[in-house]
Amino acid sequence: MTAEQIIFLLTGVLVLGSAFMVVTVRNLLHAALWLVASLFGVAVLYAILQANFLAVVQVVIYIGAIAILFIFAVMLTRRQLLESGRQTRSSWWIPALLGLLILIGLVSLILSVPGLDRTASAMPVGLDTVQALGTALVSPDAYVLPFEVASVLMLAALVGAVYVASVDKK
Amino acid sequence: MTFWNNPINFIGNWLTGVLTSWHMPAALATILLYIVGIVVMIIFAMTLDIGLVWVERKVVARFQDRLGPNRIGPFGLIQPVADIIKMVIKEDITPAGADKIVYNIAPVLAATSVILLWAILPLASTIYGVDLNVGLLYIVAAGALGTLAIIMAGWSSNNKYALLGAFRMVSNMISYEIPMVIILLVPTILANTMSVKGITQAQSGMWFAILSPLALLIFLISAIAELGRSPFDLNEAESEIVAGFHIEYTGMKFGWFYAGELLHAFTFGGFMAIFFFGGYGGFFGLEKLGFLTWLNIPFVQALVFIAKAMFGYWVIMWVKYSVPRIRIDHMLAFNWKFLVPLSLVVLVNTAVLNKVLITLPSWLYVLGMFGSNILIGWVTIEILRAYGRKQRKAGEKPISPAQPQEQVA
Amino acid sequence: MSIPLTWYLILAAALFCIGLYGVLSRKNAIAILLGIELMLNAVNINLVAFWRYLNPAQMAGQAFAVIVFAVAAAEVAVGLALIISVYRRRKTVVADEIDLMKW
Amino acid sequence: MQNEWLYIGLFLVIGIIVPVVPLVFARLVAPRKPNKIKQSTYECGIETVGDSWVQFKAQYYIFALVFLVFDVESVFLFPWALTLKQLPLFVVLEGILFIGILVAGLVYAWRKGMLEWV
Repeated sequence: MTAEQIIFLLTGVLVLGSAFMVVTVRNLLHAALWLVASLFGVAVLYAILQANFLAVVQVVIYIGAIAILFIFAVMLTRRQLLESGRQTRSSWWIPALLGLLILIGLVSLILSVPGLDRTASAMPVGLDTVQALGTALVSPDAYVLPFEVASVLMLAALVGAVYVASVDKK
Repeated sequence: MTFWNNPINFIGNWLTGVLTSWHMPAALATILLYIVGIVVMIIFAMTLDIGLVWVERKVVARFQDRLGPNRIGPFGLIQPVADIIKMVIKEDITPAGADKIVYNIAPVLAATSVILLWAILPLASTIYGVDLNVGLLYIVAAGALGTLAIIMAGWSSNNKYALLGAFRMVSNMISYEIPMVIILLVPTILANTMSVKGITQAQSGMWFAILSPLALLIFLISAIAELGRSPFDLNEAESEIVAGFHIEYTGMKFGWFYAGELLHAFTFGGFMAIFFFGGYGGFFGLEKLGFLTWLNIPFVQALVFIAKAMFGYWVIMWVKYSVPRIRIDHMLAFNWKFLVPLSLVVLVNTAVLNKVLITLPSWLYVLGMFGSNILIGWVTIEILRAYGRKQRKAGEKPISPAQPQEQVA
Repeated sequence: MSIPLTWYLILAAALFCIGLYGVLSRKNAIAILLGIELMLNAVNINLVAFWRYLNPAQMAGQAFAVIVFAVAAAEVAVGLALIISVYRRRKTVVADEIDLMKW
Repeated sequence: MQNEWLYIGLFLVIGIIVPVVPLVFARLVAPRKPNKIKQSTYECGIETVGDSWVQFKAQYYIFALVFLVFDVESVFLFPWALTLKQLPLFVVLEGILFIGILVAGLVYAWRKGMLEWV
């Protein structure tokens, strides 16, 4: 077992363990903080995969913005939080069973497809992935349309969210 | 290669030689070398931090016409050491009802988020931790961890002032992060790289402060806001919410928030030097002259860098101790209605002009970039002046006593 | 690069299933959104892993991961805005009690 | 794995250890005599009224929301900024279109009065 595999396994334990805490802890603020830990682990995975830009963006967007938004929302709706009753449905075992079944199905599917146990080839020398990503995102024969549509999507999200969340002026 | 022109490699090669002669595997030797380098870097940062406590107290004393610490050691130089001893041996109080784990993680995270910045800070052309090709975003990412630390501290203290302070601080930090990120695009465009070292090298002939003075100004303002320093220090407004998010922290835990803030301020001074004043270099080509080649020695470069960073830090202190605190509505309005649109204009201006003017002779290019910035600044001031005139005119209207004025909050 | 691709895929599958469990079992609407974030991240791990293991010079995987970031951000912004709006009117964040659309 | 990320990972680990060490040391040498008064919530000496969950303005959330959208968009501009030098002028125009859509959102929020602190 190489050092890289050990780091991967540790990160995997961090990601999955934190994710498990996210869906099980009672205190919602703790759930949000566990989400941060889990997403940080995903950023480490991106770093191992040499996707530098995505690793950093994962921290900037998920931890710096989305997690903060979650924490704000938890605090604004906190009364519910104080009721320390059950946070899960009474029939929680059905989704648990469903999740387990899907997991077993997916894993057996992954293991049955030939060629997926490959290891990665070395990165092409001299490839600046950030620059290549930028080129892919702006060249017309690549992903310029999704890029601009993402902008429109964000505009729609902003308009919609601001409209919905705006304080009623009575 | 000698010790003087590449100290890190020199020591690294020597240490690797020693370690491999002890039959240590090469990979382990590399990791050990990294750890040694990191420890040296962090110890340097921490020593600097202790020095900054003294600098901050001395400078604020001069601004306020006092002497500052002057009893312990010559010029009070030992004062920060005494401060640290005091903080360590103080009783550490955890408030009742605090969320203990989150409460204890927060100060560590706050300090770590600042220390992490030093991983990519190039002190000289050969003295730096790592040259990341996404360096600029790495800075923003480390800032995100700092934001999280503040909200954790405020929430876990079980104190309404702490929570309010944290909310103010976080809304302050996230708001001013937008002009900061947008303006970081300007050095990216000008240097055509996101690596911090690459940006430094791109300024060997011309500082970006001259190519885009407005970007420098916006960066300075948003850096001050990001630090939560006056005039954006609503988070600790003593008269309203006592001390902000770290009100319940005592002893060394408070010490880390304080030390983290000082080191953060200095580090932002350093980043200002890197993005706009050429970092460790930027001598306008003077270093190529025969009698000035000593400017290329790494230790001289490191001194130059620290001097520039200290200048940035001093400007931040100057603002802090001269400008009064502003109101939260003013603060947010200033950001969203002024800084964000202005930074977008500067960004578009840089993107277009850098593309159009790059073919011209270099003096025309510099003149065009500088001139366009001055023009934008002038237009902005004119708009503000017209707006102010309108406001004043609206305010001058005589108030008839019959009409009850609406409550002005 | 000594990690087999299957490891990433299994990790992503497990993350997805944990997220799914969270979405289906939680009562609180905000917690449901937390589960959706986990599921979106599982998808992103797969995208980036395939980018790295198939052809790193072809940026499709990363480009789509970027789009997923945007979608996740939009989803969180609107979703949380809806929850807060509902909370303000009905004083609840329990998903089952939010039945305005029920006829 | 690249060595630079290994370096940053080690930096993170040591960067966590360094702040923890003085805290552990303080735990060993500092006195610990907690009592009820000492541990009570500090509000300048006045007894605390109510719990610490005071009502927040929803306005904080609106600003966080606008921030989220702008943060995501401006981060996406970084890959674009790196391509300007290599690619022709219309790439700049694409970026300006992207920024223009962003500005439309800002203008909407502004006109809607969402940027006011009411």
